[in-house]
Amino acid sequence: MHVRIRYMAALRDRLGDGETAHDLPADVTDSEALIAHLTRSDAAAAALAAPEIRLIRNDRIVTRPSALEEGDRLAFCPPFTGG
Amino acid sequence: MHVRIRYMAALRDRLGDGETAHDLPADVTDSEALIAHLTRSDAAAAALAAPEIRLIRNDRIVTRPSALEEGDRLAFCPPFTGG
Amino acid sequence: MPSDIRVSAEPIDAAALMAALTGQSPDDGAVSSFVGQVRAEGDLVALELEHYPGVTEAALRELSEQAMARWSLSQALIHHRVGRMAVGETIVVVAASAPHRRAALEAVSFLIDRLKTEAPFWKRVHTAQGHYWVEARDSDTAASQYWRDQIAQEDA
Amino acid sequence: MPSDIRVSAEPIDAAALMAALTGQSPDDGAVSSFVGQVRAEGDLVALELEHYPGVTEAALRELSEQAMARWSLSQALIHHRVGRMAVGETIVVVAASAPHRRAALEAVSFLIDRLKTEAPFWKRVHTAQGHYWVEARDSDTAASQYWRDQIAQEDA
Repeated sequence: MHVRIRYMAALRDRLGDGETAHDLPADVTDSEALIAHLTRSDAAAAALAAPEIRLIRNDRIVTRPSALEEGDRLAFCPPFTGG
Repeated sequence: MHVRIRYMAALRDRLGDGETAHDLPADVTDSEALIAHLTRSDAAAAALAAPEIRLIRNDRIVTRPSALEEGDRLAFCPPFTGG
Repeated sequence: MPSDIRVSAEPIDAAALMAALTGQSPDDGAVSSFVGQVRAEGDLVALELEHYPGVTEAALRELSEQAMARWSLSQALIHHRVGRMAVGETIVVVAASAPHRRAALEAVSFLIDRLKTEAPFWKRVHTAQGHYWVEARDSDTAASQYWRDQIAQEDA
Repeated sequence: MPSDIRVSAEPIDAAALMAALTGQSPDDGAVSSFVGQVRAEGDLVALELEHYPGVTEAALRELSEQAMARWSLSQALIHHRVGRMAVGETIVVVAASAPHRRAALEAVSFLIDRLKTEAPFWKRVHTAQGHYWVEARDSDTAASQYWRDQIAQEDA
Protein backbone atom coordinates (compact mmCIF):
# COMPACT_ATOMS: atom_id res chain seq x y z
CA MET A 1 0.00 0.00 0.00
CA HIS A 2 1.22 3.49 -0.86
CA VAL A 3 0.64 6.48 1.43
CA ARG A 4 1.94 10.02 1.64
CA ILE A 5 2.90 11.46 5.01
CA ARG A 6 3.41 14.97 6.41
CA TYR A 7 4.38 16.15 9.87
CA MET A 8 2.84 19.33 11.21
CA ALA A 9 4.25 22.10 13.43
CA ALA A 10 6.67 20.85 16.12
CA LEU A 11 6.65 17.32 14.63
CA ARG A 12 7.98 18.76 11.38
CA ASP A 13 11.03 20.12 13.18
CA ARG A 14 11.81 16.63 14.52
CA LEU A 15 10.68 14.35 11.70
CA GLY A 16 11.10 16.34 8.51
CA ASP A 17 9.43 18.85 6.27
CA GLY A 18 7.29 18.22 3.20
CA GLU A 19 5.25 15.26 2.04
CA THR A 20 7.05 11.93 1.70
CA ALA A 21 5.86 8.85 -0.18
CA HIS A 22 5.94 5.46 1.54
CA ASP A 23 5.50 1.94 0.22
CA LEU A 24 4.18 0.00 3.19
CA PRO A 25 4.58 -3.74 3.96
CA ALA A 26 1.37 -5.76 3.71
CA ASP A 27 0.97 -6.05 7.48
CA VAL A 28 0.77 -2.27 7.94
CA THR A 29 -2.96 -1.66 7.72
CA ASP A 30 -3.65 0.94 10.37
CA SER A 31 -2.18 4.10 11.88
CA GLU A 32 -0.54 2.37 14.84
CA ALA A 33 1.19 -0.23 12.68
CA LEU A 34 2.35 2.62 10.47
CA ILE A 35 3.91 4.41 13.46
CA ALA A 36 5.75 1.22 14.44
CA HIS A 37 6.93 0.86 10.84
CA LEU A 38 8.17 4.48 10.70
CA THR A 39 9.96 4.04 14.03
CA ARG A 40 12.06 1.20 12.57
CA SER A 41 13.76 3.64 10.17
CA ASP A 42 13.69 6.71 12.47
CA ALA A 43 13.59 6.16 16.24
CA ALA A 44 12.18 9.69 16.71
CA ALA A 45 8.93 8.52 15.07
CA ALA A 46 8.14 6.60 18.28
CA ALA A 47 6.85 9.94 19.61
CA LEU A 48 3.91 9.61 17.19
CA ALA A 49 2.49 6.77 19.32
CA ALA A 50 1.63 9.22 22.13
CA PRO A 51 -2.18 9.42 22.44
CA GLU A 52 -2.19 13.21 22.16
CA ILE A 53 -0.79 13.05 18.60
CA ARG A 54 -3.70 13.60 16.20
CA LEU A 55 -4.06 12.21 12.70
CA ILE A 56 -5.52 13.94 9.65
CA ARG A 57 -6.37 11.44 6.92
CA ASN A 58 -7.38 12.70 3.49
CA ASP A 59 -8.20 16.14 4.93
CA ARG A 60 -10.32 14.82 7.76
CA ILE A 61 -9.42 14.57 11.43
CA VAL A 62 -9.80 10.90 12.34
CA THR A 63 -9.68 9.02 15.62
CA ARG A 64 -6.81 6.62 16.18
CA PRO A 65 -6.34 3.83 15.53
CA SER A 66 -7.49 4.54 12.00
CA ALA A 67 -7.52 1.97 9.21
CA LEU A 68 -5.45 2.97 6.16
CA GLU A 69 -6.21 2.59 2.47
CA GLU A 70 -4.24 2.74 -0.73
CA GLY A 71 -3.37 6.32 -1.66
CA ASP A 72 -4.08 7.86 1.76
CA ARG A 73 -2.66 11.30 2.48
CA LEU A 74 -1.75 11.43 6.15
CA ALA A 75 -0.68 14.28 8.43
CA PHE A 76 0.54 13.68 11.97
CA CYS A 77 -0.29 16.60 14.26
CA PRO A 78 0.93 17.70 17.67
CA PRO A 79 -1.90 18.84 19.99
CA PHE A 80 -3.70 21.86 18.58
CA THR A 81 -2.94 25.21 20.22
CA GLY A 82 -5.11 27.78 18.47
CA GLY A 83 -7.46 30.39 19.85
CA MET B 1 -39.90 59.73 64.17
CA HIS B 2 -40.20 61.39 60.77
CA VAL B 3 -39.40 59.56 57.51
CA ARG B 4 -39.97 60.23 53.83
CA ILE B 5 -41.14 57.42 51.58
CA ARG B 6 -41.13 56.75 47.82
CA TYR B 7 -42.41 53.84 45.80
CA MET B 8 -40.49 52.76 42.73
CA ALA B 9 -41.66 51.38 39.37
CA ALA B 10 -44.69 49.06 39.60
CA LEU B 11 -45.16 49.89 43.30
CA ARG B 12 -45.59 53.54 42.37
CA ASP B 13 -48.56 52.65 40.16
CA ARG B 14 -50.25 50.92 43.12
CA LEU B 15 -49.17 53.03 46.09
CA GLY B 16 -48.64 56.53 44.77
CA ASP B 17 -46.13 58.78 43.09
CA GLY B 18 -43.68 61.20 44.66
CA GLU B 19 -42.12 61.40 48.11
CA THR B 20 -44.49 61.52 51.09
CA ALA B 21 -43.65 62.58 54.66
CA HIS B 22 -44.72 60.37 57.55
CA ASP B 23 -44.80 60.99 61.30
CA LEU B 24 -44.44 57.50 62.79
CA PRO B 25 -45.73 56.20 66.14
CA ALA B 26 -43.04 55.46 68.71
CA ASP B 27 -43.33 51.68 68.28
CA VAL B 28 -42.43 51.82 64.58
CA THR B 29 -38.66 51.39 64.68
CA ASP B 30 -37.89 49.13 61.74
CA SER B 31 -38.92 48.53 58.13
CA GLU B 32 -41.33 45.67 58.91
CA ALA B 33 -43.21 47.67 61.57
CA LEU B 34 -43.36 50.53 59.08
CA ILE B 35 -44.98 48.27 56.46
CA ALA B 36 -47.59 47.15 59.03
CA HIS B 37 -48.21 50.81 59.90
CA LEU B 38 -48.61 51.81 56.24
CA THR B 39 -50.99 48.88 55.67
CA ARG B 40 -53.38 50.24 58.33
CA SER B 41 -54.09 53.33 56.18
CA ASP B 42 -53.79 51.59 52.75
CA ALA B 43 -54.42 47.84 52.53
CA ALA B 44 -52.42 47.70 49.30
CA ALA B 45 -49.24 48.41 51.31
CA ALA B 46 -49.41 44.84 52.63
CA ALA B 47 -47.71 43.87 49.37
CA LEU B 48 -44.53 45.54 50.69
CA ALA B 49 -44.11 42.73 53.21
CA ALA B 50 -43.24 40.26 50.43
CA PRO B 51 -39.58 39.23 50.83
CA GLU B 52 -38.73 40.12 47.22
CA ILE B 53 -39.51 43.82 47.88
CA ARG B 54 -36.19 45.64 48.32
CA LEU B 55 -35.55 48.71 50.46
CA ILE B 56 -33.28 51.65 49.67
CA ARG B 57 -32.53 53.68 52.78
CA ASN B 58 -30.73 57.01 52.45
CA ASP B 59 -29.48 56.06 48.98
CA ARG B 60 -28.16 52.65 50.03
CA ILE B 61 -29.68 49.26 49.35
CA VAL B 62 -30.22 47.67 52.78
CA THR B 63 -31.27 44.22 53.88
CA ARG B 64 -34.63 43.85 55.61
CA PRO B 65 -35.56 44.11 58.37
CA SER B 66 -33.72 47.40 58.60
CA ALA B 67 -33.75 49.65 61.66
CA LEU B 68 -35.06 53.16 60.96
CA GLU B 69 -33.77 56.51 62.22
CA GLU B 70 -35.10 60.03 62.40
CA GLY B 71 -35.05 61.72 59.00
CA ASP B 72 -34.63 58.52 56.93
CA ARG B 73 -35.40 58.70 53.21
CA LEU B 74 -36.85 55.36 52.16
CA ALA B 75 -37.68 53.86 48.78
CA PHE B 76 -39.57 50.60 48.41
CA CYS B 77 -38.55 48.72 45.27
CA PRO B 78 -40.06 45.85 43.31
CA PRO B 79 -37.49 43.24 42.20
CA PHE B 80 -34.89 44.75 39.88
CA THR B 81 -35.21 43.91 36.19
CA GLY B 82 -32.29 45.62 34.47
CA GLY B 83 -29.71 44.26 32.06
CA MET C 1 -9.29 52.86 33.70
CA PRO C 2 -9.78 49.56 35.56
CA SER C 3 -13.51 50.01 36.37
CA ASP C 4 -15.59 51.81 33.77
CA ILE C 5 -19.17 52.36 34.96
CA ARG C 6 -21.70 54.45 33.11
CA VAL C 7 -25.48 54.88 33.31
CA SER C 8 -26.89 57.23 30.72
CA ALA C 9 -29.82 57.92 28.44
CA GLU C 10 -27.42 58.30 25.50
CA PRO C 11 -27.31 55.44 22.97
CA ILE C 12 -24.52 52.91 23.59
CA ASP C 13 -22.07 52.11 20.79
CA ALA C 14 -21.00 48.54 21.59
CA ALA C 15 -18.53 48.47 18.69
CA ALA C 16 -16.76 51.61 19.91
CA LEU C 17 -16.47 50.12 23.40
CA MET C 18 -15.00 46.95 21.89
CA ALA C 19 -12.49 49.02 19.93
CA ALA C 20 -11.44 50.78 23.13
CA LEU C 21 -11.05 47.53 25.07
CA THR C 22 -9.14 45.33 22.64
CA GLY C 23 -5.42 45.64 21.93
CA GLN C 24 -5.00 48.00 24.88
CA SER C 25 -3.26 45.96 27.52
CA PRO C 26 -0.16 43.96 26.45
CA ASP C 27 -0.64 41.56 29.38
CA ASP C 28 -4.20 40.66 28.40
CA GLY C 29 -4.88 37.74 26.11
CA ALA C 30 -8.65 37.83 26.54
CA VAL C 31 -11.49 40.33 26.23
CA SER C 32 -15.00 39.02 26.73
CA SER C 33 -18.22 40.97 26.36
CA PHE C 34 -21.96 40.75 26.61
CA VAL C 35 -24.42 43.03 24.86
CA GLY C 36 -28.06 43.11 25.94
CA GLN C 37 -30.41 44.62 23.39
CA VAL C 38 -34.15 45.27 23.07
CA ARG C 39 -35.90 42.18 21.75
CA ALA C 40 -39.10 42.34 19.71
CA GLU C 41 -41.65 40.71 21.95
CA GLY C 42 -45.41 40.64 21.68
CA ASP C 43 -46.75 44.09 20.92
CA LEU C 44 -43.71 45.96 22.25
CA VAL C 45 -43.32 49.43 20.75
CA ALA C 46 -40.54 50.63 23.07
CA LEU C 47 -38.74 49.49 26.18
CA GLU C 48 -38.20 51.99 28.99
CA LEU C 49 -35.55 51.58 31.65
CA GLU C 50 -36.12 53.39 34.93
CA HIS C 51 -33.43 53.47 37.58
CA TYR C 52 -32.48 55.00 40.93
CA PRO C 53 -29.74 57.54 40.15
CA GLY C 54 -26.71 57.31 42.38
CA VAL C 55 -27.69 54.00 43.90
CA THR C 56 -27.48 52.32 40.50
CA GLU C 57 -23.95 53.52 39.82
CA ALA C 58 -22.83 52.51 43.33
CA ALA C 59 -24.32 49.02 42.85
CA LEU C 60 -22.59 48.60 39.48
CA ARG C 61 -19.31 49.85 40.90
CA GLU C 62 -19.49 47.35 43.72
CA LEU C 63 -20.17 44.46 41.31
CA SER C 64 -17.32 45.62 39.11
CA GLU C 65 -14.92 45.76 42.04
CA GLN C 66 -15.97 42.30 43.16
CA ALA C 67 -15.26 40.97 39.67
CA MET C 68 -11.93 42.78 39.38
CA ALA C 69 -10.76 41.25 42.66
CA ARG C 70 -12.13 37.74 42.18
CA TRP C 71 -10.84 37.26 38.62
CA SER C 72 -7.80 39.59 38.71
CA LEU C 73 -9.17 41.55 35.77
CA SER C 74 -7.23 44.36 34.14
CA GLN C 75 -10.45 46.11 33.14
CA ALA C 76 -14.16 45.77 33.79
CA LEU C 77 -16.79 47.78 31.98
CA ILE C 78 -20.52 48.20 32.59
CA HIS C 79 -22.41 50.72 30.47
CA HIS C 80 -26.18 50.65 30.99
CA ARG C 81 -28.69 52.75 29.15
CA VAL C 82 -31.82 54.22 30.76
CA GLY C 83 -34.94 55.85 29.31
CA ARG C 84 -36.85 54.79 26.24
CA MET C 85 -35.39 52.62 23.49
CA ALA C 86 -36.53 50.81 20.37
CA VAL C 87 -36.14 47.19 19.23
CA GLY C 88 -32.49 46.37 18.48
CA GLU C 89 -31.04 49.19 20.56
CA THR C 90 -28.38 48.33 23.11
CA ILE C 91 -29.55 48.24 26.74
CA VAL C 92 -26.31 47.20 28.37
CA VAL C 93 -22.71 46.32 27.57
CA VAL C 94 -20.63 44.35 30.06
CA ALA C 95 -17.00 43.54 29.30
CA ALA C 96 -13.89 42.21 31.00
CA SER C 97 -10.25 42.13 29.99
CA ALA C 98 -7.83 39.67 31.60
CA PRO C 99 -4.62 37.75 30.96
CA HIS C 100 -6.49 34.46 30.39
CA ARG C 101 -9.84 33.55 28.89
CA ARG C 102 -11.54 31.77 31.79
CA ALA C 103 -11.29 34.91 33.96
CA ALA C 104 -12.74 37.14 31.25
CA LEU C 105 -15.57 34.74 30.38
CA GLU C 106 -16.61 34.04 33.97
CA ALA C 107 -16.41 37.70 34.99
CA VAL C 108 -18.79 38.70 32.21
CA SER C 109 -21.30 36.02 33.24
CA PHE C 110 -21.01 37.14 36.85
CA LEU C 111 -21.47 40.83 36.03
CA ILE C 112 -24.55 40.43 33.87
CA ASP C 113 -26.16 37.82 36.15
CA ARG C 114 -25.63 39.91 39.30
CA LEU C 115 -26.54 43.19 37.61
CA LYS C 116 -29.98 41.78 36.79
CA THR C 117 -30.93 41.37 40.44
CA GLU C 118 -28.61 43.75 42.34
CA ALA C 119 -28.83 47.08 40.50
CA PRO C 120 -32.00 49.17 40.81
CA PHE C 121 -33.23 49.15 37.22
CA TRP C 122 -36.81 48.46 36.17
CA LYS C 123 -38.05 47.62 32.69
CA ARG C 124 -41.36 48.84 31.37
CA VAL C 125 -42.81 47.71 28.04
CA HIS C 126 -44.71 50.30 26.05
CA THR C 127 -47.33 49.01 23.64
CA ALA C 128 -49.87 50.75 21.44
CA GLN C 129 -52.40 50.13 24.25
CA GLY C 130 -50.38 51.39 27.22
CA HIS C 131 -47.57 49.92 29.28
CA TYR C 132 -46.74 47.09 31.66
CA TRP C 133 -43.82 46.43 33.99
CA VAL C 134 -41.55 43.49 33.23
CA GLU C 135 -41.67 40.91 36.02
CA ALA C 136 -38.51 39.49 37.55
CA ARG C 137 -37.77 35.98 36.29
CA ASP C 138 -37.03 33.10 38.62
CA SER C 139 -34.16 32.06 36.36
CA ASP C 140 -32.54 35.46 36.89
CA THR C 141 -32.83 35.12 40.64
CA ALA C 142 -31.32 31.64 40.46
CA ALA C 143 -28.42 32.79 38.28
CA SER C 144 -27.63 35.63 40.63
CA GLN C 145 -27.87 33.36 43.67
CA TYR C 146 -25.43 30.94 42.04
CA TRP C 147 -22.70 33.61 42.07
CA ARG C 148 -23.64 34.71 45.57
CA ASP C 149 -23.10 31.14 46.77
CA GLN C 150 -19.83 30.85 44.86
CA ILE C 151 -18.48 33.97 46.55
CA ALA C 152 -19.76 32.91 49.96
CA GLN C 153 -17.95 29.57 49.56
CA GLU C 154 -14.75 31.29 48.55
CA ASP C 155 -14.89 33.72 51.47
CA ALA C 156 -15.63 30.93 53.94
CA MET D 1 -25.76 34.43 7.78
CA PRO D 2 -26.22 31.99 10.66
CA SER D 3 -22.68 30.52 10.70
CA ASP D 4 -19.87 32.93 9.86
CA ILE D 5 -16.49 31.15 9.68
CA ARG D 6 -13.31 32.77 8.47
CA VAL D 7 -9.62 31.87 8.64
CA SER D 8 -7.36 34.47 7.14
CA ALA D 9 -3.99 36.21 7.43
CA GLU D 10 -5.75 39.59 7.30
CA PRO D 11 -5.99 41.56 10.57
CA ILE D 12 -9.30 41.10 12.41
CA ASP D 13 -11.35 44.15 13.38
CA ALA D 14 -13.25 42.99 16.47
CA ALA D 15 -15.16 46.27 16.72
CA ALA D 16 -16.43 46.01 13.16
CA LEU D 17 -17.59 42.44 13.80
CA MET D 18 -19.42 43.63 16.92
CA ALA D 19 -21.08 46.40 14.91
CA ALA D 20 -22.27 43.84 12.37
CA LEU D 21 -23.63 41.48 15.03
CA THR D 22 -25.52 43.83 17.34
CA GLY D 23 -28.92 45.32 16.57
CA GLN D 24 -29.34 42.96 13.61
CA SER D 25 -31.88 40.42 14.74
CA PRO D 26 -35.09 41.71 16.37
CA ASP D 27 -35.61 38.39 18.15
CA ASP D 28 -32.20 38.45 19.82
CA GLY D 29 -31.76 40.04 23.23
CA ALA D 30 -28.18 38.87 23.68
CA VAL D 31 -24.88 39.03 21.81
CA SER D 32 -21.84 37.60 23.56
CA SER D 33 -18.28 37.64 22.29
CA PHE D 34 -14.75 36.60 23.07
CA VAL D 35 -11.62 38.18 21.65
CA GLY D 36 -8.27 36.41 21.97
CA GLN D 37 -5.27 38.64 21.42
CA VAL D 38 -1.49 38.29 21.48
CA ARG D 39 -0.19 38.67 25.03
CA ALA D 40 3.27 40.03 25.81
CA GLU D 41 5.02 37.04 27.33
CA GLY D 42 8.71 36.56 28.11
CA ASP D 43 10.81 37.58 25.14
CA LEU D 44 8.03 37.24 22.55
CA VAL D 45 8.61 39.37 19.46
CA ALA D 46 5.78 37.92 17.37
CA LEU D 47 3.28 35.09 17.50
CA GLU D 48 2.79 32.91 14.43
CA LEU D 49 -0.29 30.83 13.82
CA GLU D 50 0.06 27.85 11.51
CA HIS D 51 -2.99 25.87 10.42
CA TYR D 52 -4.14 23.10 8.10
CA PRO D 53 -6.12 24.85 5.38
CA GLY D 54 -9.49 23.29 4.61
CA VAL D 55 -9.47 21.05 7.65
CA THR D 56 -9.44 24.08 9.94
CA GLU D 57 -12.47 25.67 8.34
CA ALA D 58 -14.35 22.36 8.41
CA ALA D 59 -13.54 21.90 12.11
CA LEU D 60 -14.71 25.43 12.93
CA ARG D 61 -17.87 24.96 10.90
CA GLU D 62 -18.67 21.76 12.75
CA LEU D 63 -18.20 23.45 16.14
CA SER D 64 -20.34 26.35 15.01
CA GLU D 65 -23.11 24.04 13.86
CA GLN D 66 -23.00 22.13 17.14
CA ALA D 67 -23.37 25.42 19.04
CA MET D 68 -26.17 26.69 16.78
CA ALA D 69 -28.14 23.51 17.40
CA ARG D 70 -27.47 23.09 21.11
CA TRP D 71 -28.20 26.70 22.10
CA SER D 72 -30.67 27.63 19.32
CA LEU D 73 -28.46 30.52 18.26
CA SER D 74 -29.49 32.96 15.56
CA GLN D 75 -25.87 33.57 14.62
CA ALA D 76 -22.47 32.14 15.44
CA LEU D 77 -19.21 33.70 14.32
CA ILE D 78 -15.63 32.42 14.41
CA HIS D 79 -12.93 34.50 12.73
CA HIS D 80 -9.41 33.23 13.31
CA ARG D 81 -6.25 34.85 12.09
CA VAL D 82 -3.21 32.92 10.86
CA GLY D 83 0.36 33.96 10.09
CA ARG D 84 2.50 36.34 12.08
CA MET D 85 1.14 38.91 14.51
CA ALA D 86 2.41 41.37 17.11
CA VAL D 87 1.48 41.93 20.76
CA GLY D 88 -2.07 43.26 21.10
CA GLU D 89 -3.26 42.03 17.70
CA THR D 90 -6.42 39.96 17.57
CA ILE D 91 -5.93 36.21 17.09
CA VAL D 92 -9.54 35.13 17.23
CA VAL D 93 -13.06 36.47 17.64
CA VAL D 94 -15.89 34.18 18.68
CA ALA D 95 -19.43 35.52 19.01
CA ALA D 96 -22.98 34.26 19.41
CA SER D 97 -26.35 35.97 19.08
CA ALA D 98 -29.44 34.48 20.72
CA PRO D 99 -32.82 35.40 22.19
CA HIS D 100 -31.59 35.02 25.79
CA ARG D 101 -28.27 35.62 27.51
CA ARG D 102 -27.50 32.16 28.91
CA ALA D 103 -27.46 30.68 25.40
CA ALA D 104 -25.15 33.38 24.05
CA LEU D 105 -22.76 33.24 27.02
CA GLU D 106 -22.51 29.45 27.12
CA ALA D 107 -22.14 29.13 23.35
CA VAL D 108 -19.16 31.50 23.35
CA SER D 109 -17.46 29.52 26.15
CA PHE D 110 -18.12 26.30 24.27
CA LEU D 111 -16.79 27.63 20.96
CA ILE D 112 -13.53 29.02 22.30
CA ASP D 113 -12.90 26.04 24.61
CA ARG D 114 -13.50 23.48 21.87
CA LEU D 115 -11.69 25.50 19.20
CA LYS D 116 -8.51 25.34 21.29
CA THR D 117 -8.30 21.56 21.08
CA GLU D 118 -10.37 20.61 18.02
CA ALA D 119 -9.18 22.89 15.22
CA PRO D 120 -5.74 22.31 13.65
CA PHE D 121 -3.97 25.51 14.63
CA TRP D 122 -0.48 25.66 16.09
CA LYS D 123 1.13 28.62 17.82
CA ARG D 124 4.80 29.43 17.48
CA VAL D 125 6.52 32.15 19.50
CA HIS D 126 9.22 34.13 17.74
CA THR D 127 11.89 35.69 19.93
CA ALA D 128 15.09 37.58 19.12
CA GLN D 129 16.92 34.25 19.57
CA GLY D 130 14.71 32.01 17.42
CA HIS D 131 11.36 30.36 17.90
CA TYR D 132 9.57 27.76 19.98
CA TRP D 133 6.23 25.98 19.65
CA VAL D 134 3.58 26.67 22.28
CA GLU D 135 2.70 23.52 24.23
CA ALA D 136 -0.88 22.47 24.75
CA ARG D 137 -2.09 23.25 28.28
CA ASP D 138 -3.77 20.63 30.44
CA SER D 139 -6.38 23.21 31.45
CA ASP D 140 -7.35 23.64 27.78
CA THR D 141 -7.77 19.89 27.38
CA ALA D 142 -9.90 19.78 30.53
CA ALA D 143 -12.11 22.69 29.41
CA SER D 144 -12.69 21.06 26.04
CA GLN D 145 -13.42 17.70 27.64
CA TYR D 146 -16.01 19.34 29.91
CA TRP D 147 -18.10 20.33 26.87
CA ARG D 148 -17.56 16.95 25.25
CA ASP D 149 -19.00 15.30 28.36
CA GLN D 150 -21.90 17.76 28.48
CA ILE D 151 -22.86 16.94 24.92
CA ALA D 152 -22.41 13.20 25.45
CA GLN D 153 -24.76 13.37 28.46
CA GLU D 154 -27.33 15.29 26.47
CA ASP D 155 -27.21 12.89 23.56
CA ALA D 156 -27.48 9.86 25.87
